Amino acid sequence: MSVTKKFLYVNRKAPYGTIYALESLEVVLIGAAFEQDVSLAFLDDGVFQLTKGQDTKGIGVKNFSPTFRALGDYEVTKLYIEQESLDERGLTKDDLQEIVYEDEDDDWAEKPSIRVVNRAEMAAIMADQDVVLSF
Amino acid sequence: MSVTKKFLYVNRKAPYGTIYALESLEVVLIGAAFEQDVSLAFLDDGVFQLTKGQDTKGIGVKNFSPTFRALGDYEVTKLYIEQESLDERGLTKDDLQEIVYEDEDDDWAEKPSIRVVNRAEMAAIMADQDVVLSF
Amino acid sequence: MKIGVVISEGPYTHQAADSAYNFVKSAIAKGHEVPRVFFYHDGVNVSTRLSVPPQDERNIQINWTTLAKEHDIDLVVCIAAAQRRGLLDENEAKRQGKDANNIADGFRISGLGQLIEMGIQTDRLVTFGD
Amino acid sequence: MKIGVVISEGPYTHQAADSAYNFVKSAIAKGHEVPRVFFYHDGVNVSTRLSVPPQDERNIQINWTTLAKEHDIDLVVCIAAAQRRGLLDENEAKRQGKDANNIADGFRISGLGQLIEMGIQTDRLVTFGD
Amino acid sequence: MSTLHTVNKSPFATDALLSCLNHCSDGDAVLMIEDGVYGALANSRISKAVQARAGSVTLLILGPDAQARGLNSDKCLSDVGRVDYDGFVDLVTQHDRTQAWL
Amino acid sequence: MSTLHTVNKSPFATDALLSCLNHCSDGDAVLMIEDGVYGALANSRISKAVQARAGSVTLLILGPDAQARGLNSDKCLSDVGRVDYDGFVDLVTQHDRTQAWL
Repeated sequence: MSVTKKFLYVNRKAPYGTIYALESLEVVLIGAAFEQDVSLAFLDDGVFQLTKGQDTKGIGVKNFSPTFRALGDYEVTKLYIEQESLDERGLTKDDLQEIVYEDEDDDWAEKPSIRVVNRAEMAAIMADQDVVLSF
Repeated sequence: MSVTKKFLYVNRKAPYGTIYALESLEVVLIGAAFEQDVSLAFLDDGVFQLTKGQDTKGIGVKNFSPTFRALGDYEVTKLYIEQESLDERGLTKDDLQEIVYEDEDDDWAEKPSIRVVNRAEMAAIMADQDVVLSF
Repeated sequence: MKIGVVISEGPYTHQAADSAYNFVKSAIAKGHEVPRVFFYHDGVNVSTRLSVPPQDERNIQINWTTLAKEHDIDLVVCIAAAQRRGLLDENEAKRQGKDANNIADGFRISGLGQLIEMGIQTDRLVTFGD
Repeated sequence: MKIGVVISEGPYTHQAADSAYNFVKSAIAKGHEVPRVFFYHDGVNVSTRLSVPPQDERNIQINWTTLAKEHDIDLVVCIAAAQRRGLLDENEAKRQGKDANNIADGFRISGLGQLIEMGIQTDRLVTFGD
Repeated sequence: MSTLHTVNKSPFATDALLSCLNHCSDGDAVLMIEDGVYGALANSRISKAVQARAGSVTLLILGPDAQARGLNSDKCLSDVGRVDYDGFVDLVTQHDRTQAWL
Repeated sequence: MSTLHTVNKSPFATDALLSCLNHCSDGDAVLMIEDGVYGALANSRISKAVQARAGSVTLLILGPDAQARGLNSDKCLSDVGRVDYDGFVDLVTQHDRTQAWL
């Protein structure tokens, strides 16, 4: 029996102050091998995980933000970011790093993995899952 | 050299969900032996530590709220509670347990340890300390 | 139903491991199956056998070990999270050249794949964390 | 000046132990004295010698042990908090009938009185926590 | 298809409950556990935001957690129900998925 | 006599920064560290509350923590200064006490 379930990883916490963002990413990378239908949600402080220009040399902690750009290679291509969460933090999509994947169904065209959605859309995405893992 | 310092224990967290309230109380009890000038501040969710009627049988965790009533025996007699924090939570002083001490300078008269103060008074208390320990 | 459980915070510090314990006991008493509990983040700290809580407090590790034995629950401790935080079984200690180990009876160390597998194979997944 | 430091959260999970490390290095480099660092709450977990962080990450326990040796810092782990969480030195393990211990070189287990004493004897006290 | 949401943080300390209420769908249930039970307090800073969802979402607190914190029914919004651990289990099985707001 | 306050939590996630700003005294300094540095963001939900204290309280963020999070100066309120760990140490010694808002 081969089951494909919809997995949603919900990211609501900022990076570096706590380990949740990093350990969430570790689950996503391992989980990719299971060939499920994977989505990532970034809302509230979770949107801070994707900001560009992160440089952790001054705090002695590993910078894991480049790893998000590798997600496409693992066929993790749906990163939903909530517009209202950006707005409340004075951020725009331009403050986020660019993350792309190559679409094998479209002659390997490069497409954006980051999909900015509004709150109602985010709620609908959450309501459409089989398994929700929260970090 | 005998130094007496003003120690303030700042309690801003609710009991049971996390251990901070209990482990704060453990410091206060040990600290009492050092004969410093001790005050406790309860603000924000810290006011929940002092509510009456706590009964933890249903969650299998130890109820430590009676320990607050023993503080007077350790000569810890200044428990400052912030009025605004109570208001925001729909609480009044009547929702808190009664905590008293016997005043040795006043013929062992029983006096209340709980002193409800407003935010400005709380700020002034904080600004008047030598050592502030936060929980 | 098959219910999978994730515990992602440490014992005593957060209530997560206590809440999960009460939940799992009720689920089993009501006839559901809890095939696996997965310990992640600081949740891995539940598995240490070196904990010595005060005598008038519950012993969270022993509670879990006992419940797991009675009801055949697979207690899985995430290896990556455990290594960072200093939780090792005998094999891991040898492999890492460490002179001691601290994982309690009834817990086993394994990979994050066990979490995903639990999500696939159970009907519901409930997370207790911070 | 004499600066006392409290660390009240666990390593890797929270940044507290890293921030405190950077702060103490700067304080010492600027000529101040840090006579003691007190580990409380989950901060006691910093003291385990069984931690195996990924090779490309910092080793928080070794950082502290090294800094303490270089600058004669008294690293005190609260005994009550440590017992709950399964951190034991050789003596404690014997006393509690445990078959292993896990406290690293450079850390010592002692009572909460050491925290109060640090508050009395230092000019400033800085807390890193959750 | 509906979701059981769990919230375990005090709504006065963190944004978890408000974010949950902003994202749950009509017909969902929100169960407040651990320090989350304070979300049921009447006449509080956040009680209006909680009540505003009472019509479309089932609001509940875990009784044993409320009792531990001295939260009697007379302190709580009448819109918020109370379940024990058995009720918690039933909620999990009655909804299609559980989402924790940590 | 003045106090150095430290805040290490995101002001969007917890109430620590707002409570600190509500309790600090004129002449105090508030140093935002770790996830607290997000309190310096301009045009955010909380930036007005931060700016309102800028006249009476010295507002600062820890530079290395801001840099780790990609928080460049052009994203931040001009009322908020920046120090490194050496500056953090100086702030501790220049004020009579340090209070952590955890």
